[in-house]
Amino acid sequence: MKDTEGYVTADGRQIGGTLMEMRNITLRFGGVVAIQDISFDIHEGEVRAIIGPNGAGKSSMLNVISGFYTPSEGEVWYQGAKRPPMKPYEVARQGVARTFQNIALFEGMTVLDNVMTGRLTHMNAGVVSQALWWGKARNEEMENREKVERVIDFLEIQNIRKTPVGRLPYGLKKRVELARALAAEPSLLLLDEPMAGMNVEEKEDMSRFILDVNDEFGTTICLIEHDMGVVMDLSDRVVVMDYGKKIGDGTPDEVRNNQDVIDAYLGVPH
Amino acid sequence: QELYTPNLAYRTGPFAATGIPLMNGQADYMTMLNQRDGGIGGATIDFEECETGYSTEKGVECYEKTKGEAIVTQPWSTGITLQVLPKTNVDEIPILAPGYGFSPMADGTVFQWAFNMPAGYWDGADMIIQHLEAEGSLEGKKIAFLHLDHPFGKEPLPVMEMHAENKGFELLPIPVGLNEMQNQSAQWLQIRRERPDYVVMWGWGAMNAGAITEAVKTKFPMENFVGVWWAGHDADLKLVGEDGKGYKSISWSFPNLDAPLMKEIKEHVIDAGLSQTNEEEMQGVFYGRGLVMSAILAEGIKNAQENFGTADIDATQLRWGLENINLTQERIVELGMEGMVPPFSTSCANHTGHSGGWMLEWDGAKFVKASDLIMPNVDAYADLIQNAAEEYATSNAPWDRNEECSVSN
Amino acid sequence: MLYRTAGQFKTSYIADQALFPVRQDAFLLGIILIFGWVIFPMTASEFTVQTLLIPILIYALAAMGLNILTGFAGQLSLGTGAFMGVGAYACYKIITIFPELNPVIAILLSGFFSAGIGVAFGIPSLRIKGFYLAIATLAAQFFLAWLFEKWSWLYNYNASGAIQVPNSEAFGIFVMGPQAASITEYYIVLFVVTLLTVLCINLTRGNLGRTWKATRDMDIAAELIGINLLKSKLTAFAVSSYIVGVAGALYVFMWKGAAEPNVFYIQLSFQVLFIAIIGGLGSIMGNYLGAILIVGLPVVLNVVAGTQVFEMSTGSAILLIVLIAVATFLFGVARNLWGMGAAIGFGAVTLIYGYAQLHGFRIESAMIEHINVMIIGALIIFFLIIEPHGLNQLWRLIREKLIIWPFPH
Amino acid sequence: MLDATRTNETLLEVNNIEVIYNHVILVLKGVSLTVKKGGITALLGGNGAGKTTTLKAISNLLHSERGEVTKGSILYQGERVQDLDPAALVKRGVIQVMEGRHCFGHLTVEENLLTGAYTRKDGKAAIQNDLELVYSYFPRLKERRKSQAGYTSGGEQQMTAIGRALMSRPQTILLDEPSMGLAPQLVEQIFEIVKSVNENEGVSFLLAEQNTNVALRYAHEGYILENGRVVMDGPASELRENQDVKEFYLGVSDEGRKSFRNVRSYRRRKRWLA
Amino acid sequence: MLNDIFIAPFVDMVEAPDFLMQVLWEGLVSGILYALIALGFVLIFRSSRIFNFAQGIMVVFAALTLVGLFAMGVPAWLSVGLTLVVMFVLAVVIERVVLRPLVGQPDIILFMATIGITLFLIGLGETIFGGENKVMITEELGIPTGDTVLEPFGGLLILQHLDITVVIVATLLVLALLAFLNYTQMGRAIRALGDDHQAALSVGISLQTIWVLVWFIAGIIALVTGIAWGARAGVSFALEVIAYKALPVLMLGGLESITGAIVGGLMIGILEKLFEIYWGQPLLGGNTETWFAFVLALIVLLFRPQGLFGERIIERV
Ligand SMILES: Nc1ncnc2c1ncn2[C@@H]1O[C@H](COP(=O)(O)OP(=O)(O)OP(=O)(O)O)[C@@H](O)[C@H]1O
Ligand SMILES: Nc1ncnc2c1ncn2[C@@H]1O[C@H](COP(=O)(O)OP(=O)(O)OP(=O)(O)O)[C@@H](O)[C@H]1O
Ligand SMILES: [Mg+2]
Ligand SMILES: [Mg+2]
Repeated sequence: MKDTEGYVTADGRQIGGTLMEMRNITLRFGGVVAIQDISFDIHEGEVRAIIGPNGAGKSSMLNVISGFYTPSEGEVWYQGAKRPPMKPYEVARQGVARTFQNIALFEGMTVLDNVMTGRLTHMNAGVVSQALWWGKARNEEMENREKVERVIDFLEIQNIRKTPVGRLPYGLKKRVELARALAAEPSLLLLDEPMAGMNVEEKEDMSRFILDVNDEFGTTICLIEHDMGVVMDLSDRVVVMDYGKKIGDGTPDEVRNNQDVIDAYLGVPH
Repeated sequence: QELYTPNLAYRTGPFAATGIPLMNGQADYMTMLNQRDGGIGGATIDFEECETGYSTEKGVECYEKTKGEAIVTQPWSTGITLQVLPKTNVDEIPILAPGYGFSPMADGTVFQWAFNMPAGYWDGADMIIQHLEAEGSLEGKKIAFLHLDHPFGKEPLPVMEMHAENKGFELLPIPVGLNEMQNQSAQWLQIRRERPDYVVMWGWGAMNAGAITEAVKTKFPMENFVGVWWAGHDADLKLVGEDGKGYKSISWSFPNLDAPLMKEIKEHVIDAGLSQTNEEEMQGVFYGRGLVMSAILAEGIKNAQENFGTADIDATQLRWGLENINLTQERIVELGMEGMVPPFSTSCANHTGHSGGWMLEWDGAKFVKASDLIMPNVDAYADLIQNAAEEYATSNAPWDRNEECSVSN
Repeated sequence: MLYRTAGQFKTSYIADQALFPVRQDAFLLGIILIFGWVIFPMTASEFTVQTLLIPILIYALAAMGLNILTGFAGQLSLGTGAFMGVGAYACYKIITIFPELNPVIAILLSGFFSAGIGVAFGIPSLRIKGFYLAIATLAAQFFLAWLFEKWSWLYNYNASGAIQVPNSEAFGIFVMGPQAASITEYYIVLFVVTLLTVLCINLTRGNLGRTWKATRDMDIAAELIGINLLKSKLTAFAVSSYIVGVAGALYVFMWKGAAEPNVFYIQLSFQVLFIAIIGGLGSIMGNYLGAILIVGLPVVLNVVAGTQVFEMSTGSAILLIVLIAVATFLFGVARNLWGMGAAIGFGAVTLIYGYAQLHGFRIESAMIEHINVMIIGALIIFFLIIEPHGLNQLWRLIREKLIIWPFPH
Repeated sequence: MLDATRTNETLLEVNNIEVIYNHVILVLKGVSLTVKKGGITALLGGNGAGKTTTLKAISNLLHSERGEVTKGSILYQGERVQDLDPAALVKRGVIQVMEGRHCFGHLTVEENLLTGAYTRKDGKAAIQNDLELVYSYFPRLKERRKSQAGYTSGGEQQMTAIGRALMSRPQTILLDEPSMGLAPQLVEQIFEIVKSVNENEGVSFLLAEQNTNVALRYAHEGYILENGRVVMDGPASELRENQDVKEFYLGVSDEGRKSFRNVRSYRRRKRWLA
Repeated sequence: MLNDIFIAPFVDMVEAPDFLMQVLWEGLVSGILYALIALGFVLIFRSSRIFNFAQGIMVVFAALTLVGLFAMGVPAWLSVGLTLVVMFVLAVVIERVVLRPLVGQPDIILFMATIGITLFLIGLGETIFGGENKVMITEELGIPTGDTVLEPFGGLLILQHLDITVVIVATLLVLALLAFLNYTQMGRAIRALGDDHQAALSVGISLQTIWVLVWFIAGIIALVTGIAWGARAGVSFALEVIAYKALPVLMLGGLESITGAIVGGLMIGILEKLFEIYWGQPLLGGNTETWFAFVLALIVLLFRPQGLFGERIIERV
């Protein structure tokens, strides 16, 4: 790995070494090149943002990281090792959790159950034990339930615990999705437009949660967001993409003043 | 007084087409008795139908529903018969399955509650082979056995196989799946490829019409095509009309339109508006057969009433009645059914009667008798019957037999 | 305020995770259990046990098995009938090979065979989804049904191709076969069904249940959060087929007493699917409600249609009152759904039917059957419309209303 | 071209409606609002306030979600439209762009746009014209015209959905969260398009938005919904100046814009409805 | 054994080419008939994602109505017209009573509802027409019934005129449908509807009109199918089971594709016949037609999960 050194952020937080590195990733769908030869890295403990116009390939990049797409070319390095081609669920088991741009909750289940699914990677009682509701299954259920309740408290969704998610308004769904991802106690958390469709107040709440997660659990966060206020305030470093190419990478200030970025995305300086 | 003799009918489902005329014939005969004579021996007959749609499941349901008061059960399909057979042995109700059911039921010592007179499938198979043999030795010939892939269709196989071995012909069973009844081109292609000398058909419901049309299409010589009695339904042949000329079906019944019975039926039932049948159907083989079936049951009831001196007989008494049917030629004439059924008799050991039958032939518009009475050669497969019955009894142990009855009486 | 939940607090997650967080539900369940285990067996007639209680339980169990697969894991299956068949044939082989084995154990063992076959046919589910997956299960359905016909080893080379339940003893009484008392069979069925229901409830509320539901709701997301889809789907196929197989074994060995291959045709699959859907996909209790409706209703309709008011027993009188209540309810709903016109039409039909009943107008059995088929078809549509999520959801809504009652919201 | 200026004529009037989902979930508890002809009316409010529900109630799309309007009335140009089917409403010139895009995934982008013209009877040429117009608004769509909509990015889908609505030559567009998931300059762009469509074609808009900031900049009138009730309404300019609106919806306090980094360090004021 | 599987059948084929041709022809004709039923399915599926199980019974119902009307003394061609009216009324009623209240429900619920329709129509049909087998009024409709005997390779090949007619009519019908779906505004609306009910509603596509139309077209197809099958095998409720055959055809061809229905139908018709004659009957005891189509479809699906011509399944997050 090239750069395992950490760095210190503007507001004085210590960031760790490289957690994940994308090397020369290219992704094609038939004729469409969604990602073209992009490299960047994510350090342990930082908040990394990916921005860019619509259709730039941001979500696709997240999908590559979480193993949903296999890159046509390029390598993914994770925790110091090259990641072999693997199934998405194996990636998840390595501690990568995510939320989705178009909410992907399990609509038929309650909030509690949805969040509990986040713990699946940590539970392994056998079928018989579960069928009898005895021994390991029961204990495991209770232990994990407690962890989940902590996440639920943390995200302030106690009162909707037993509501089927299908009935929830959009913003709350996003929060439940975050809860599900958090319940997995990931080392890398991927957020695809966590604040889309929220008003300022809700964005504030969401920001608070993201920062708290980052602070309290030291979770590394990689997020995509279109609200520049949020991106600039929250992130430590920003990657900018346009038409599948990387056009900028650096601290919010650097990016903000990058002429390419202004032309392609921001329009006016923010 | 009323005697409850429910009929597990099927006027719905894929076999309805063949079921309806039979059910009508059966019902009309009983209605006629009720109208003309006030029933049998003073007791009216409650011939209620319970609809099964030929489904075994519904059949069992009907059996359970009716068995409380019924003095007889008429299950009306080989599947249902097989299913209720062990139950009747416990519930002690006679099963009357004229011309269908399980052939070993002939052995009354084992199947004390089951009856399938006047002839069983093994009789039928034997009669058909006799008929074919009469046209020339079967040695080295090939007979295709086109059958419904269902217990009913497989029923005659043991006798067919026995004959194949003894007479040196090649037997080629060709099954027709329940879902393929209307689409038999594969079967008929096979027949075309194998070029059998004869096709013997054990078909039912929509299968017969399918087979007959296919036979016409592939230009199979109709005179070499013979069916069991259930494959001789006028409507099926009407589909092809003239082209079906020469097709044959063995039968233990015949619609003698001139018989006095037909006039009585017309007068007391049809004209009185008590029947669901129509003019055309009435002339068919199946309607006539329905009449015969009920006549047999009525005969059994009458026997029991006379023997036990009461009109209000119970199931056990009816069994005696059915075991002592003696339908002589005189009696047949007396019933006004001349030429409609061959004479036969039953005993406690012989529950089938082995009446024999006529070969009917389609003349382009209707079935006509094409042979004298053919009698089955029961001795040839008496052992088969006995063994099969024994085997059944052992695998269903404990099985109550009729200990008082021995094969000789 | 029948369903007042106020004042019931949970102080631990264990308590919250209990089967019935609301006390009234537990109470209700108690009542149902008492009815099932004590009151029904004491009061029901043989007919009721045979045509209502036993089949309802068995069908509910089969539907529950299907529900695990389709309702919980989201994999549509149209092969239930064949998997029931695998269970039944496996049980038959086990019982004939080891006649000494306790029949209940044999039944529980036979499920493992269907589970194995189920898993085999479930493998394509990883690639094939939705209706396309139904094809895989249909392939199982048709292929297995064909195998039941062709592989004579399965039915011990019986001539008829049917399997027959032998009389077997356990604990000194006959527990299966024609000699077994209905009530014994009922208790065995009830025991097995209760046992499997409890296991199912546990499975579906635990980790595995969540895995299934996640797979059902959004398989891509499920995989991305760490669920191994293959494992999730195959466990669902295994558990589901196990239950379905046991239901199949019960179906033949505790209820029908014999079975031909065509019993396990696709019609059976649909029947079970109806129950699961009408009852409510993704619920356990719904299967019982669905079975009561789909299995019970035709029987009840038949009984009512066959009974004239003047010769009515108290039992049918109660039935009639219940039916009137149901009709009133349906009338109300119809008005909501399709407007007054439809409701009046509906009412008129009901009245005519009732009038016909009163005047002893007896409809032909076939007509009753036709009308029954129509009514069932209409009811399926009707229930789907008033509550697409099934009777279970309907019950839940009623319950939710009761909880907040008497406040409207 | 219609008169570009906004009139005082009432186009759409919603009177005190109540909406219940699934027979038990009461979502709107008496919402009233009016949309002026030729105006842009914004419907603001937090998550679950009932904005979408209100729009769906107007366009009669509630039915397929098992929701129903149980009280109140909805008048469009003085005509009661509650019991019409959605298609009839489109014929009268009211079209909704649904939240979450709802493109026809298997149709190409262009086919998607063309379905928008389904109710039109004015001939191929006119439709072709409008297609070009839409492409001129959204050049990106022109590039992707032959791709299946299901595979386009979120933003592209949003453009497709709006373009599709424009294709029906509507009189009124109900726009549900047009800015969601769009890049900032695209948000501006879309609102500019809304504005120009409004001014040039005289189309009235009722838009539900979370992005209060932009919405109030472009709207003439605004309603703020909370918990199924209208808690505040008035001209957009007034709302923009309102203290509460500033704090809760615009994210500015007296000290100017707050940083999202500091969210943890300040406390909120009490809401209207707790 | 290997010889039986891999060599003997082909030797048979070569030795009796006329017979092989007959097998292929029979396969072709039944394939066309399967395809006709599948067409009705496809149309409805496309417009509503409804897996219309009732297509089979609609075939029976249409044929019964036609025959029933004729039996009442209505002239043959007028009966056809009246039957079309009946099918139209049926479409309207189904739309009004069943589909409209179920808009937006999950696929499987609508699938179930069509099974409900199936049961209802079976009951209704039997109540009205009775369960007896009926004869299709083939001659009265002027459909040729004779046959032509060819003698290729010195063998025998029998071609029924009826079958030839069916092949021609089916081809025309398919071409007409393809044109309708691809070149009309309505066709596009039908496809849009299949993707997203809500969105379709929101752009003013009237579900009611389209559904009635589509079900009516399915009704017309059902009538054509009914006449064709009825002329071959008589009209009875047993025909309903042939609808099952349309299922693998659909899966194989792809649920949304007209072309798929045709290709799938022909493939299944021909291959199942070949398999049955050359492998099934000699080696497996026959009757393999009950499952062959399904297993074939399953194998194809393993390689192409959306069927040969189905729309690509969109998987995105
Ligand atoms: N599975 C796929 N098949 C074909 N094309 C795809 C696929 N996934 C993405 N694309 C294409 O790749 C491009 C990038 O899409 P992506 O969803 O990554 O954009 P994005 O940056 O997330 O945009 P937005 O901000 O609008 O969400 C788009 O043009 C999209 O059409
Ligand atoms: N189909 C439904 N069934 C039950 N409840 C629903 C349904 N749709 C919406 N709701 C409920 O109605 C309320 C209002 O939802 P609505 O979607 O109208 O809010 P909104 O203001 O549009 O929110 P957002 O900004 O998140 O889109 C929410 O509490 C939601 O849970
Ligand atoms: Mg994206
Ligand atoms: Mg909304």
